[in-house]
Amino acid sequence: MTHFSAISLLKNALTGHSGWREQWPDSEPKAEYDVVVVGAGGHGLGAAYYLAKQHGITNVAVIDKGWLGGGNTGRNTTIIRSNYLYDESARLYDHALDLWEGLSQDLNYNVMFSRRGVMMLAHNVHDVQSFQRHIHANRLNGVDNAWLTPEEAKAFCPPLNISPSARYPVMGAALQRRAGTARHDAVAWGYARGAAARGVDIIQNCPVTAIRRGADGAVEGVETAKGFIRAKKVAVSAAGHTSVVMESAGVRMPLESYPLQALVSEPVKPVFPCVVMSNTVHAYISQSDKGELVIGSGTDQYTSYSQRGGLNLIEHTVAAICEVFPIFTRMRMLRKWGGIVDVTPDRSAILGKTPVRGLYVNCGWGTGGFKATPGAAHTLAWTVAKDEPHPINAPFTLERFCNGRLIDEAAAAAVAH
Amino acid sequence: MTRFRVKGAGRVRHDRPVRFTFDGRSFKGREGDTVASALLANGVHLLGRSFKYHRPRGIMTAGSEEPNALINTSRGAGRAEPNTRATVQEIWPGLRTQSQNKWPNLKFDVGAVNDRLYMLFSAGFYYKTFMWPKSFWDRIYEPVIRNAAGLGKAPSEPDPDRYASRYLHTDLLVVGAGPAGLAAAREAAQAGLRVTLVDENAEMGGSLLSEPGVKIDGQAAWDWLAATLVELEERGVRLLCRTTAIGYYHQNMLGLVQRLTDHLETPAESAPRERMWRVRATQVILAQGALEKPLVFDGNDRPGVLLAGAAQTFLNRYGVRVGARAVVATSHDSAWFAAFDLADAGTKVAAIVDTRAEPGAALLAAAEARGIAVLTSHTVTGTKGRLRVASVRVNPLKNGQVGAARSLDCDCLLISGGWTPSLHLFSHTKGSLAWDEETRSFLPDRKTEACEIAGAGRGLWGVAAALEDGVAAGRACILAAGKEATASSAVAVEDDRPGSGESHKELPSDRKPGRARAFVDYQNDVTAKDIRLAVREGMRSIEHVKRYTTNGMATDQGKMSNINGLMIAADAVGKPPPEVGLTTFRPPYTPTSFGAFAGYHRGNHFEVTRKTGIDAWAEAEGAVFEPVAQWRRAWYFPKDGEDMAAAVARECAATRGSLGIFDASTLGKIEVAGPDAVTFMNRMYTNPWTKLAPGRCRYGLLLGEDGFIRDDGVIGRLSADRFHVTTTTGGAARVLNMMEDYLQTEWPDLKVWLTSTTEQWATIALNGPNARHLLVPLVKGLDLSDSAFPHMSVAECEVAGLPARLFRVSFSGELGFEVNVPARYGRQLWESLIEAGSAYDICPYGTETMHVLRAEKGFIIVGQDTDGTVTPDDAGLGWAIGKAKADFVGKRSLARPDLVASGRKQLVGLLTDDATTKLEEGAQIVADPRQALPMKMIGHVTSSYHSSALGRPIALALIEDGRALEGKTLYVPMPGAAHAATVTGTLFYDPDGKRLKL
Amino acid sequence: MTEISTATSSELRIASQSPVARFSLRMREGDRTALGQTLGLDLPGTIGRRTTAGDREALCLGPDEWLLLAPEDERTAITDAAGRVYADHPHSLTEISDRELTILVEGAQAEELLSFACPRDLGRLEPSHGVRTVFDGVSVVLWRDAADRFRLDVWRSFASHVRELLEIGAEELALGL
Amino acid sequence: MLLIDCPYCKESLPELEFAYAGEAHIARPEDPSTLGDEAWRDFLFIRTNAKGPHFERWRHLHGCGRFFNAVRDTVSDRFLVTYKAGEAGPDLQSLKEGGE
Ligand SMILES: Cc1cc2nc3c(=O)[nH]c(=O)nc-3n(C[C@H](O)[C@H](O)[C@H](O)COP(=O)(O)OP(=O)(O)OC[C@H]3O[C@@H](n4cnc5c(N)ncnc54)[C@H](O)[C@@H]3O)c2cc1C
Ligand SMILES: NC(=O)c1ccc[n+]([C@@H]2O[C@H](COP(=O)([O-])OP(=O)(O)OC[C@H]3O[C@@H](n4cnc5c(N)ncnc54)[C@H](O)[C@@H]3O)[C@@H](O)[C@H]2O)c1
Ligand SMILES: Cc1cc2nc3c(=O)[nH]c(=O)nc-3n(C[C@H](O)[C@H](O)[C@H](O)COP(=O)(O)O)c2cc1C
Ligand SMILES: [Zn+2]
Repeated sequence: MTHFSAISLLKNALTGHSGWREQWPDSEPKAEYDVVVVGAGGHGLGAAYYLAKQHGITNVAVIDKGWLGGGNTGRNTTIIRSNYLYDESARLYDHALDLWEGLSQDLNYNVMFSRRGVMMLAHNVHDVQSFQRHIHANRLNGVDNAWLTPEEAKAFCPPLNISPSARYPVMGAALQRRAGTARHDAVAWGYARGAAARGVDIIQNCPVTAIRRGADGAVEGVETAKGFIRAKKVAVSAAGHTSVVMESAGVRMPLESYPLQALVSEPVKPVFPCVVMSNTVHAYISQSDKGELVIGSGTDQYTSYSQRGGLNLIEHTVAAICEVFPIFTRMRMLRKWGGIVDVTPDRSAILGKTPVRGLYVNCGWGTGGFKATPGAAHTLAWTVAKDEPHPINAPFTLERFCNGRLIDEAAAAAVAH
Repeated sequence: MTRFRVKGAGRVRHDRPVRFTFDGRSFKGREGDTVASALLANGVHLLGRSFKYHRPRGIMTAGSEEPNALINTSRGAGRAEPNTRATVQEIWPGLRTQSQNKWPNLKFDVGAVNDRLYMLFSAGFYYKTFMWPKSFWDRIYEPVIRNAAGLGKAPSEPDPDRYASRYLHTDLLVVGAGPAGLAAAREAAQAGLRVTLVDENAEMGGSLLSEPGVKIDGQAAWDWLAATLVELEERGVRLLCRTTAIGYYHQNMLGLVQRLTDHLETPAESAPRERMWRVRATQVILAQGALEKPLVFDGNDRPGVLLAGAAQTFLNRYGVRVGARAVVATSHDSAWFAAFDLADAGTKVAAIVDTRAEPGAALLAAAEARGIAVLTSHTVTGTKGRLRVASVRVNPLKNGQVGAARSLDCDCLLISGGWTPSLHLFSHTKGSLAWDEETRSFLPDRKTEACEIAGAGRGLWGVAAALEDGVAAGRACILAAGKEATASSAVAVEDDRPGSGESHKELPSDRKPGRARAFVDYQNDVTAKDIRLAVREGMRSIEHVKRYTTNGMATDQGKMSNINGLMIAADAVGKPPPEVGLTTFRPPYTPTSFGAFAGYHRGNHFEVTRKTGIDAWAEAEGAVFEPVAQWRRAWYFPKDGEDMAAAVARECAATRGSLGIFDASTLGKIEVAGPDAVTFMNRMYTNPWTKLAPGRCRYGLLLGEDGFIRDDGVIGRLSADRFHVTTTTGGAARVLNMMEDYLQTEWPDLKVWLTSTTEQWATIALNGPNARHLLVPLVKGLDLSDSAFPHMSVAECEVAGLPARLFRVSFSGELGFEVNVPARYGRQLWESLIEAGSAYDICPYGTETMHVLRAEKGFIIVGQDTDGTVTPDDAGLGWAIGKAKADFVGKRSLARPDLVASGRKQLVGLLTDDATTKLEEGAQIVADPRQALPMKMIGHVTSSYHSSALGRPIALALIEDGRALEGKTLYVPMPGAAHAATVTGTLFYDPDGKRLKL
Repeated sequence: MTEISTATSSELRIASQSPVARFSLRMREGDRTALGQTLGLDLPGTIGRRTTAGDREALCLGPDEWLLLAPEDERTAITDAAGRVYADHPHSLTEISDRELTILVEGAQAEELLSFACPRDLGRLEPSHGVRTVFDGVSVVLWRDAADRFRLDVWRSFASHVRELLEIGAEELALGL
Repeated sequence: MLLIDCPYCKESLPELEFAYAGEAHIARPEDPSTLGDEAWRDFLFIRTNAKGPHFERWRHLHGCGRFFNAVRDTVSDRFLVTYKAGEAGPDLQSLKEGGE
């Protein structure tokens, strides 16, 4: 693996960049692996990377039905924060945030993690109460999250409209300064490059059609478009398609897949310094380093596997943006797209072991799992390697839906993303 | 001094000059010009600077696909926008335009140093560097990158313009009004279909506007066009120009955006700027035409280099010659026609350079007739000229070998790499494309919607073919609509100029490939070698190539670059183009202003604001309001200079001391009626209802099937078969929907029906020791004495002369009544009560006081003291569960292991030991404040107020095993200090409820 | 209640209708004829259809739902009549006279004006029919009395929102853009 | 925005009049108290989440108010059929042959 740096860039510039080698080989599957990861998104590639790097397990294949990073990792609005309410969540997302901060150096790949601050707007008394609850819980959990008055919020994000006569006046905001964004594609590519360099096979355009189990019920491997691949351990990180894959192993999941849309504006010079989320009006916005405004929408009302979604939702999202940032009505939408998010009943992920021996799962991130990528991948690798829960992912079990020990961030605050 | 204007040519009004400014300089154009055509008429080619290298850029195209000529347009305060395509923006007197992405000015731009260092800025360079030292990223690298990024500047003021929207239902929507679209629309209209025809241009006609020489049915093209448009009008076809179909959605739903005022000098102040049409069409015909492809060679981006088809359009449609001395470089016939038209208009065409060995004999003859030199089997390997092309470097090709170069002087270079069908909208539907080796382009294949594609969109070049195909598409739709197609006369076309050609990856060159600056995506500065580098680095999927190089991600969304990019990537990967494939097309077809999506939903119409009949009175009294769900509710009624605390303290004291009045109209109300009403209530609510006598009320608790509290409210039994259910303000719609769901799908056998009466009634709550004294004289037909009408009773009667449904209930702990009258009388009753109440210093109070009063009594607010994870027992409402009932919604879940486990959070009271500190709502509670972070939190404060009745702050909290901790001291760690507080019961005021029994 | 009217252009008139007695009638299909008889008009059996008898008018909104309009002074007459057959023909008759306000939209451009915020194909809604539909997210009962005359029953607290949108629309139509 | 055939109104109408109501044919058990925790979990939370034809419920909220069932292909989002609540679901084979 050629080391990336200003020096190597300069050297190659002089030779017309003919020296660069491929960042990951496009591998053909071997007959058998120690671990097969289904899904080459950030979570799947990350798990493979940490398996190789931290647990010395390198006989690993990451298999994707399409091109790596082409799922939600490649189509999300990249909001990264950790100011979640419950201890379990705060611990998981904060672990991820710690890893985000060193990820570019760890991967030797600039994922452009940008600590520009994520601000959540409160538009009514209920928002204020629930944000205060988050802020206090976060403080005692050692997670940064601060209350801002409307004026402070405006100072932090000048385009914000804080007029008290607004339909949804801004009554204040919760700001996590350490939070921010990262370059979505680079996360997948960086993990892929790092994993491949350590011997992991990355197999693209190869749908996993079924998970095969032996007579004793344990996992034997995966059926794929390129034939059967033997493996005693299979980890599924297939996001929107997880329930389809798990079904083939006889495990029915508490998941539903919904279309979620996002859009970008034409690129403009820096005008939006941070990330702003408003769950009450359903608007999520930041400005990418390339200059376009990146805007997230809500899910469509019906389940779907088509990466589309309706016009009516986008209309509402854009109206919400114009309501909160009236200077943007003359900005133009450049492109909009959809992804398929897998949603659990309590809006928290399912992460770790399953009732089937040798089968592990990392799913249910719904509209908010990009931020968790390093943390979830890191702890899943541990669980796969040791076949036991990591203290941080232990609460995110399937059992909770049976015993009722839910981690209901949504119910507690109606906070998405 | 518009040197390049051709007298009498084009469709602009030569007799109507129009003045506008570009970068502060005033220019003269003609009515009908775009900014681009007007500037070209003035010999201006340099319009902007590129994204990454800040290279000088000019006008490439004559349409909405323009990648380079992006300008800032403005008509004054709040009415300015970046990245407007100069080729689309029509000029009007006073229009101000500016170039972008340059400093200090367009001619001399410091950013252009990037161009010298271009070797460093290879594809994806930023992924490879800016990582060391780590700390530099936030403070230096990223700010620098961000400031370099972006093109224009975002608007800085709110937009005063309005935006509009409509729904439209039509039998047939035709997108594109070129020959194919026009023919299709006419055919269908003749058969009596409701037809809508849209085109993004300022006028209908498409390529016909650039092909005046063609004759259709004996008429000159433009006469035929005019006649056809008249016929369409007469046949009731809805014609929308300046209207772009932006997206093609499920089941033939298309979004159209119509530009209404950007081309007008003085639009009416209230005129909408744009309109979103949400069209539902039974059938759709896509006649979007084709886009011309550039050739990829070193220096193909210099101002003065433009597409041949664009030059033809500027000449024939706008009467503008793009230069005085032209060289034409092409691999397709169509550019020859452009050359001929220009030559005929007086431009010296120095040479036609064609990569093909044998262009048609007819073409060669026509060139010779005009004395145009022709270089066949030639490639283009470079251009010169600082801010405008001055010469072009060409080389002969002999059996794959690039021969010696020669240079041709010129002031404009017309290029054409052939054409590619516009299938963007078709692709939105997930229709599949098939590669056509003959035209070397993708053509529509499998359809997923009821649509036809016609004309150049199907790779049919030429007017005749387009017309014919349009007719055919029209007829197909007529048949599909079950109508009779009239025998259509075949259209005769003369002087048609269809063409053919070959297509290329980057053109062969004799120069070092590593040094070539052959642009594929002009706006994003993506070169052929960037694409090859991406492939070399393992980006073998076209989607990876796109994201790594950003090819096709600029504001033209690949209209210029997709196919050329694909050709080069395919070559680098070593696969045929169809196996590499295209990236996904997504809406919108062209960049579309946010306002068009927002439509009317701005300001106070962003969403409805629901108001009660008494709201206006409260507003007049100076009430402060709070948004609750869709409603706005009076929060408190400050008197001269009072702050919230003072007002609330006064309102509380007045109510407990004598009499308070409260507008409770927003409470949800549902009438449950029918023989099975009581059975239904027993199944829905936790409480038992069978024994509740008519005329009596009961507090009802509603759970979700998961066992957690969803809603609550007082429920009155009006008769054996009829209940008056109240819900929370925010819960009204949800509860009714939930009830209907169970009733319709689980218990369809029950004879009971639900009717929302939330807005049938205005509800006014009277609370306080004098409530009865006030009411007695006003009430007819009901004995209000405690014995006759005890707490938790309901009855029909007359109040202040109005028909009323009177409840005796209390959410304050005081003697309380809730008067329901038909909504139209709400304000009238309110005023009568205020008037009669003056004897008791009646005090109007808002939601905040209501919250304090109920908290003093330990009554919960669903959503504040509960959060979707709280069971009845957690909330101390175990008593509300009908123990004898076999089942009710949520009962089974209450038996799940975690819901019966110890350590659940229970609702308790919390009193700060210093008796002065008011805890913050949401504050967390710990047993040991001295522990290190992360602390073990055992609960949080759900409600906290200053209680004037108790003269101290009170709080409710959810705490693990809280009820067992009563009397214990816990801590609320806040920045600075941890407050000690004692756990208590939730009933702070009048524990034995004497005041209710007055 | 006097009628507040905005004549926005020769093409359009938007007005508020004075109140009437309005009931929501719910029952099983089997009891339709019987209730029709007691109420003095045969209740339509198809969604969207209307019947009238004297000043009484009924609109079928759903398989078990009818909207009943009558002069204000016939309230008790109606409730009593229905009450008499309740035992044999169980149903729910609930007064909602004050739940909705009625907005009248009249004129050559009336259908076009409604298309500003109503996603239905109004061309398919025939005169003397009616339906419950949605107008800018607000549930409305839409009566088509004639090709160019509509009534919208809108829940009270939503009425001003709907009315304002209609007026903005009318202003826009008057501009002819 | 989808077009939906309401089996009660017998008209195909814009999605905006309808509310999605989750997977169909998950009947509430006669006597929940007899169910074990796992069976109850399945009723509460486990969903087919089918990729392809999906049995689901919609409510004609701004219309006749009825809940009804539908089979929709979750890949194309196209409705294969809608039918009244309480009616048995059609068998998919017949739909595939008939539909598309
Ligand atoms: C529009 C949108 C906006 C979002 N915004 C945010 C945000 O701001 N912040 C945030 O934290 N999160 C956000 N999310 C959520 C976030 O994107 C996801 O939670 C996260 O990226 C999931 O990563 P993943 O690797 O698990 O899944 P993916 O990246 O989706 O990877 C799953 C992979 O599995 C593959 N796969 C599926 N089935 C098979 C099969 N049978 N065989 C082989 N491979 C298979 C897929 O091809 C895919 O590549 C957003 C999501 C969307 C769609
Ligand atoms: N000489 C050649 O070799 C050659 C090659 C290609 C095309 N052509 C010409 O192309 C023409 C084909 O006729 P045609 O009718 O198929 O195409 P056309 O180009 O004449 O008309 C297409 C029209 O659709 C409009 N349009 C495209 N997308 C739109 C959208 N999303 N919304 C609104 N409007 C949109 C375009 O602006 C254009 O006006 C012929 O006249 C032919 O001469 C010639
Ligand atoms: C954070 C972010 C920024 C993006 N910026 C751009 C952009 O500047 N231009 C563009 O064409 N697409 C942009 N996209 C969208 C992608 O082109 C693409 O639509 C998205 O990854 C979904 O893939 P698909 O459309 O191929 O299905 C962006 C996507 C994301 C997630
Ligand atoms: Zn219906």
